[in-house]
Parts: sequence; C-alpha cells; structure tokens
Amino acid sequence: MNRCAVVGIGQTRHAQKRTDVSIAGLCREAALRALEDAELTFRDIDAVVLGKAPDMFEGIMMPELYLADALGAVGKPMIRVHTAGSVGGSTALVAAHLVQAGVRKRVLAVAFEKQSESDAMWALSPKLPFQPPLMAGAGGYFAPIIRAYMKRSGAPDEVGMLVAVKDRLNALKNPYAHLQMPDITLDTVRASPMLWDPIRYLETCPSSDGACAVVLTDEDGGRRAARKPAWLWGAAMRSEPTMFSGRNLVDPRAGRDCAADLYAQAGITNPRQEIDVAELYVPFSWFEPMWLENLGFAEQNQGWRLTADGVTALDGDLPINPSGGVMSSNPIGASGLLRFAEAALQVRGLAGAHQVDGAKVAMGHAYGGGSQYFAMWIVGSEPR
Amino acid sequence: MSARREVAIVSYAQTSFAPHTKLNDAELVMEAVTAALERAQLPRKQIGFCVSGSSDYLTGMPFSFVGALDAVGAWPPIQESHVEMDGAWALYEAWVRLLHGDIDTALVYAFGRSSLGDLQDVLVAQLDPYYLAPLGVDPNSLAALQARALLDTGRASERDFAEVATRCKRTAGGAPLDAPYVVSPLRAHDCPPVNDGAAAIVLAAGDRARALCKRPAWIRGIDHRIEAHSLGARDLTRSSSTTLAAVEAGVHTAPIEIAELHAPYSHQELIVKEALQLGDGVRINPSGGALAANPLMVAGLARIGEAAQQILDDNARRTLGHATSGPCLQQNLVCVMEASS
Amino acid sequence: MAADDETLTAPYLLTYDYRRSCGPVIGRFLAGLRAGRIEGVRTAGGRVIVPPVEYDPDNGEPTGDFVAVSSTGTVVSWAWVVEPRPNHPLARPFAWALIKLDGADTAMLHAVDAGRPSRIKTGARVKARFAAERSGHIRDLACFELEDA
Amino acid sequence: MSDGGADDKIEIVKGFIAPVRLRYTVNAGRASSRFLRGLTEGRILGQRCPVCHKVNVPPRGACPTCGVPTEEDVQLGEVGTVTTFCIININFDAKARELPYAAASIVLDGADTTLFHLIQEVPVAKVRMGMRVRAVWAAERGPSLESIDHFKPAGEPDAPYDSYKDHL
Repeated sequence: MNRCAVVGIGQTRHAQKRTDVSIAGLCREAALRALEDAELTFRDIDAVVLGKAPDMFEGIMMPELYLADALGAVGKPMIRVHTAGSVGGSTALVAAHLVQAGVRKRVLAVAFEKQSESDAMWALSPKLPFQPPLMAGAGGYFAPIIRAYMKRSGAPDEVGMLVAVKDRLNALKNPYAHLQMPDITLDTVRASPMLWDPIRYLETCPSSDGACAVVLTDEDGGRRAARKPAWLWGAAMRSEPTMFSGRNLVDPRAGRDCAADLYAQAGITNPRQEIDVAELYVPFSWFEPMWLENLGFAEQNQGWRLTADGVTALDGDLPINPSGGVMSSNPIGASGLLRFAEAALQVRGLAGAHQVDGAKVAMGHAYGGGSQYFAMWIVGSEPR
Repeated sequence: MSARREVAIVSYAQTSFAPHTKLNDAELVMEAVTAALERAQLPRKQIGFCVSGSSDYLTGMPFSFVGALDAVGAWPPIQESHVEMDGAWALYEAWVRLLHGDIDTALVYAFGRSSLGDLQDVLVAQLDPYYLAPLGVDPNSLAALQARALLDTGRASERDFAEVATRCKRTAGGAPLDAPYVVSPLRAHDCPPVNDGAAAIVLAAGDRARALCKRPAWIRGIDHRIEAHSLGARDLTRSSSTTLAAVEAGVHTAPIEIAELHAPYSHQELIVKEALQLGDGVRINPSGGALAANPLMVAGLARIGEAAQQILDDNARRTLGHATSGPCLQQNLVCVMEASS
Repeated sequence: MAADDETLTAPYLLTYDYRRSCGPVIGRFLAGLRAGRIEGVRTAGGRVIVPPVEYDPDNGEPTGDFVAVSSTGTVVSWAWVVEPRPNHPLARPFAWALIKLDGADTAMLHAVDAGRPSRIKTGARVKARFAAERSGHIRDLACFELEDA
Repeated sequence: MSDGGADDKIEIVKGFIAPVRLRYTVNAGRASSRFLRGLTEGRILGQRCPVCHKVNVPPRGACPTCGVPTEEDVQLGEVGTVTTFCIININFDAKARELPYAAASIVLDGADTTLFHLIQEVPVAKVRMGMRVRAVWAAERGPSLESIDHFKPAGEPDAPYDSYKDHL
C-alpha cells in the first residue's frame, strides 16, 4: 500500500445561511482554498471525490453531475460518496484509497451541505406512508442514548455543559466557525431550553451551510509539497445494522472495531498517550465522553472524567475539537471531512489560533446513521 | 510502482428486472446478494469489503441505503461504503480497495426501484438547479436532443436507431419507423423501459479468486471519466469520456469479443460503440442491454456483471462492460475483463 | 391506500419549496433577464459561456467579465415535444432546442414555440421571447420563437 | 419569485424558490406489509431469525446481523419494558401534543429489539428506565404504528436493570 499525504486544506466560512453563494460557489470556495494551500490548480488534480448527506437536503439528485465543471472534474474520474453523517470522513477515505492503491497521484476530496436551501428537519423526516410516526425529531433518537450513558457511567449533569462551553470557546479561535459565542458560560448552557431531556438547546449542534476540501497526494507529492504535509498513518471504516438485538448504542461495536483497526495500522497501542489531539464528531455535547470511551481514550464509564478534569480542553493533555467541532459548525455532509481536515491542520502546525502546541499525531473521526457508520483516520507530522 | 494486484469477478447475480416489484429494497438486495454469494460459495462473514450503489430519489426516501444494509448481515461490523451512483462505481471503489492487498474479497451490490415515481419527473432533479431543472426538461427530451444532433452529422439514421432497438428489445415485428414519436426523433422503441431490481457481484483477488471460481473474469482495466454538465458545452454526438476511459482501461490492447453497453436510448449505443472503437465483429448487448431492462442505479453494474458472466460461462475470453450516469452520457465507466490471468 | 394479496402500497408526494441562492454570476444573469437582456461570461481562453457560470466548464478555472450577447441565435439541435408535460414552459407542442446566441460560444437549452415540427430545423434562426412579467428567473425567457415567424 | 431589487443598476438576483413536487407510490414490501396488517388487526408481529432465533420488531424481512431472510411470524405481547427514554419539550409532530411528553425505547415481552413510542397516562417525571408499560390501541387502527396510540404504565414492578441492559 502506498503512502498518502494531505497537502492542501480549504474550508468555507460556515454560517446558518450562505445566501451569498450558489451551491457550486460554496464548494469552490473550499476547493480553491485547498488548491491554493497546496499551490496546485485544478489541472494538477487526477480525480475528484464528492461527499454529501442526502440529496434531498438541496433537492438535487446526484449533484456530482451538476458540480463536475465547477470542481474541475471534466475529463477526470469523479465519485460521489454517501454514508450518512459519516460521509465527510468516508469521502476522505475513498480519496485516500485511490492514492494508497496507486491508482491516482493527486485527488481532490470535497464535501458540502447547503442546509439553507431547505430544512434539514424536513428532509430527514418527510411524512412517509408506513414509516413509524415522527415523535421526537433527531434529538429524540440520541437523547435516550445519552440518558443510558449517564445512568451507566454516573456522570454528573454538568459534563455535557462543560463540553458545550469548551467547544464554543475553541470556536472563537477559528475564523471559519459558524457559532461565535464569546459570552457562553455554564450558566447560559444550563439556562437554555431543555429540548429533549436530557439535552439542552446549547448542548446541540447548529445547522450550517459550508464545505470543506482536501488535496491528497502520493509520497512523492507529499515530499514536494508547498507546505508541510500531514501523513496518513491509518484509515478505517466500519458499519453495523441500524437495529438488532443486543445493540449497544452507547458504545457501538462498529466504533470500537474501527478504532482498533485504525490503531493497528498506525502502530498505536495507547491512544491516550500517543495521540496528541483529536477532532471527534460530537453533534450533542454528551458524545464527547461517550466517544472517548468508544475510541479507547478512557475506560468504560470513565470518559466523562477526562472532560471534567479539563484534559480535553485546548490547553489540556488531550485536546478534543480545538476547532470548535460539530458543536460550533455543522454543514452535515462536510462535518466529517472538517474533522479529518482539522486533524491534518494540527499536525501540519497550520491551525492558527487553535493550534495545539507540538501536535504530531492527530485523529479525525466521523459517524453517522443511528451511530452505525464510522470513518476515522490518523495523521502524523512525519511519514510512518 | 509495483505491478497491480489481480482482481476478478467471481460471481454475478441479479433479481428479475421486472416492471414493478412487490419487494422493498432490503428484500430485493437479499435476493441478489444471497444468490451471488451462493454462486461463489462465499460465506457472508468472509466478505472483506462491501460497497453499494443506489439513489434516494428513486423511492423519494432519504437514507435508502441504510435499510438495504439489513440484507448483508453486517455483524460483526463490516468494512462498508456506499456511492449515491450506479453500482458500477461501487464496483470501481471495491476494485481500488482490493488493490491495497490487505483483504481478498469484496461484495458489490446495487438496487433501484424506478417504478415508484415517474422518472420523467424524478430525473429532472439531476439537472443544474438554476438553469435547467426550472425548465422541467425531462430525460427523454434531453436524449432526443442528442439523437437529433447525431442524425444531423449524417453518421446515423432513424433506421439505425430502430435496428438497435429491434436487436435489444427482441420485440415481435421489430421497431417500425412509422411508429409515433415520443419526443422526436425518438420513438417508444428507442427509449428504455422502467424496471425495478437489484444486482450483486463478488470480487476476489489473486489466488482467492482462483480458489472461489473455476474461470474468474479478471479485471484487466477499469476507468471512468465525467464530462461537463451543460449540454451546450460538449459535443453530444461523441462520448469523449468513454473514449478516455477506454484508453485508460486498455480496451484496444486486444480484441473484445462481447461488449455490454449501458445505453438506455438506442442512439446512445451507436455513440458509445463508436467512442469505444468497437469493430463490427464485437457482439453487443447479448443481454438486451438497458433498452431491454433499465433498473436505474443497477443497469450499469448489470452490464459489467453480464459481461463477466460471459467469461464465467466460458462463452468468451475478453469482454467489456460499460456504465453511464447523468443526462446524455455525461459520465462513463469502462471495465475490461479477461479469462486468463 | 390499496392492499393487494401481498404488499401494501400508498401514494406519497415528495414536495418542498427549495430556496436557491444564486451567487454573483447566476444572480447577475438573472437580473439581466429581468431587465430584458441576455449576458454571457468570458473565460480566460476567450470563449463566451451562455448562460454564464462561475467556472470554465473545460477546466474549472474562474470566469471573467460579463459580455452582452444577442437575443437572437441559431438552433444547434432540437427535439419535438408531442405532448408537453405540466412543468414544461409551453402547454402546446413545442421544440426543445440548443441555441447558440449570436456572440456566444456555447449553446443554451430552452423551448422554441415553433407551432409544428416541420417549421424547425437545425440551423433555424430564433429570437428570445421574454415573459411579460419577470422576476429574475430562467423562465423570464418565456421561450424562443422563429425569427422569420 | 425572487428577492432581488430594481433593474438597470444591475442589482443581482439573490435567489428564487424552486418547488419540487414528485409523486411516488410507496410499496411497503412483504415483511412490513405483514407487520402493518397485524397492527390494523390489533396484533404486534415480529419475525424470528432462523439462525440466531432473535425476534425482530418491526420485522424487515431480514435478520440484520445474520443476513438471512426471516419468515416466521411471532405474535408479541402488549406489555414491555422501558429501556431508555427522553422527555420532549418541543413539538415535532403534526399532531400537537401537550408538552412535555415522553418517548421511550420499549422491549416488548417476547421481542429482542426495541420499539420507540410514546409513554402517556403518567407524569413525565415518573417515567423511568425499567418501567413496565402496556400498549394502548388507537380508536381507529390502520397500517401504521400509530395504531398503537401510546403505552401506559402496566402496573407491574419495575424490571431489573440486568434484564434490559442489552437493549439500550
């Protein structure tokens, strides 16, 4: 398997409504920034991989067709990936697979969502015949899982609020982040409406328009990169069914297996010690401690202690989501790729104000569906 | 770079491509996947990588691929991916993944129920949302514009279209030129039927392929290319992306015996055949192609499966499968298979 | 809701009013249509793309200045619609056509109100018919009509 | 429809409304049709996997972990255990419900997977994990999970955590 390097990263300014751009314009904003970072042009790209969540968000069936010209894909291979919420991560992995297999030298991965074209709540839950009635919205699926985690771990109610504050304060250091809430405190989170008990309004992610793009190259491209590259150490994906007997939604086995595969590829035996920073897909604040356990950063029922002890803060020992994470920007299709891209930015030392000092090994993580689709990568500042 | 790993199709199966099915997506996929795995005698739990192709817009429901996963038995958790495209592109992804060398088998499946909506309305959603979709221009009309452009070049006639239709549809009495136009210059016999169905392919690498199959269909080359979306920005009478993909896939290094072309409209077979530079000795679409049965998101994968089956059945030594996506052959994939490694 | 011997079926209407945002290039073109004129955009290579896009369709590079083009042009290809569908621009039989406007290097797709199929052919000259009420939408071009009509 | 401004000054058009109206005929498939017919008749049907013998409800015609077709129908009890739940303070439903209300994952007696449904006839503050609940059928039944109007307390002692901990 060939080495793969991240040599260009771009993202849009994320916002609730980017009515200043077309869908192509949104994607190009990210793609052109990634190419600029890599000091490449569309002519240098061998293949384009596009990811986004359901087509019904924008009402465009298979938008890779309409976006081919805008993304410089004419005359090239173009693939459209869709693996639910993990799609941004899967997009990066499908692109990396092309390089690792030696099929392409330079691949552009782009993921986006322009939620302002519709209403995600509607697109996720149209009134379909024969389907279970919609009783509780998206949070209604995850709130019972969080309750189960709280009961099982004995974590105090405050942990979810700590994550909500920490991620929003991190976002203040990220000029691309959607939410900019300088005044957020534990008290404002606590006072925000309880939407799906135990989830409060400020413990949920926003709905955003945005795109992210990454340029991946082979080893040669990495060594000749315009700026310091991030080197791919491991890449893994896992899926499990939506509903089955004995399914552990708090600690899904697909996530555990995916992480185990990832660590084996990257030669990591103690993720807590060996990974310097992680960008995890945390759409509800409580998923930070849950994923810390699922990914092996903490023992079962102990993940919340890392959060409570400040380990996951930007100046902590294991910073989680220094970019502000999904809690601060959530263009659904792009959210996974943003996690992967932010991990790469960290080991390249290019994360700006939210840079973690001395980050050499970073993890990007995405999940989707009913906590059933997982995509992850580990990148390092040096090749492995 | 070291020599690429050898990857082969070791089994293919499909459901019937009926005008309408009573099965849901998972039930359709179950039928195709089970048959493909049985033919390869590969237990479900030994599949190394799984990838599927489908489109939510066929049924109007988001996340349709999630439910179809039930048919795979994804436990313990599996390495799995999905393209919102024809399954032919899923096959490409599986081929790439097998080149890595760490896994030896892959399952590819595609499913689509075109009969639930009206494709002439649904496929409008595939178009540029600012300039084309608001005009409501339907796929038959777009294909007709392409057909007219081809007629204008003098390279084909309506009689040529009818001959393609007669051969593919095998209808009694052929395809009469006095039949009324649907959208001129296309008649009903020049347009694809509406079908539901699913198809599955098992891929294996190297010795694993030899162990699973007496006569694997080795993938000698596979490539795909896309063109500009705007019809006015390209020469509709040529399929430049097919030509590019064919060169990359090594179509011309040796003669092709049988080609399965994904040409939903009769004139598109002529354009694709020309783009592939296939000689007159090549048997085209013995399966009937997409003019005989066109389950969207499946028909492209089925072309590759049918072309592979000709090798598996010892009917041919070198075959070609082609898949297309988008209006007027915007995106094309070419897969060349051979009997011996 | 119908039931047959085996499976249940039900009608389902997928309906939503999407909110398109145009950005500077499409938005300017549509503003031009609203004002009764057609504009293209020039690529670095000098081609004029109509309707304009933010990128060169050949290589993805940004496009440049707006260029006014004629509202008359030539039919490059056409297809005759025998039975218009409800969402088509015209309710009577008409032609879809790819039309290369004078001054443009690419053809645009629109409807031609030609009356009957024998009146249209490749190479026919057509001119834009603007809608009486315009709102900044591709359908501000009601259709095209034959120049010699 | 656009929200652009006056012409001549080339004030660009910012956007427009793009209506989509697509008509489909949804087909429930074999397994769901049996389940939905059962609900119309006031019965909750699951399907047993011939390999792992687990009973899935709602049945989808396949065992999701074994990947084999499921055919054997199993009629389930109307009583089950709340495995976990949430309390909803905003309305998502077309039907306006009195807020707050509780929705729970319920493992029915005889089933191995959970159904998600409303819990009523009890103050939300009293809903708890392990609570035993009973289905209350709607006055008018049809091929929908809404044939069960809600679940109410069954009046039985709570189930021990160990009995449902694998159904979270």
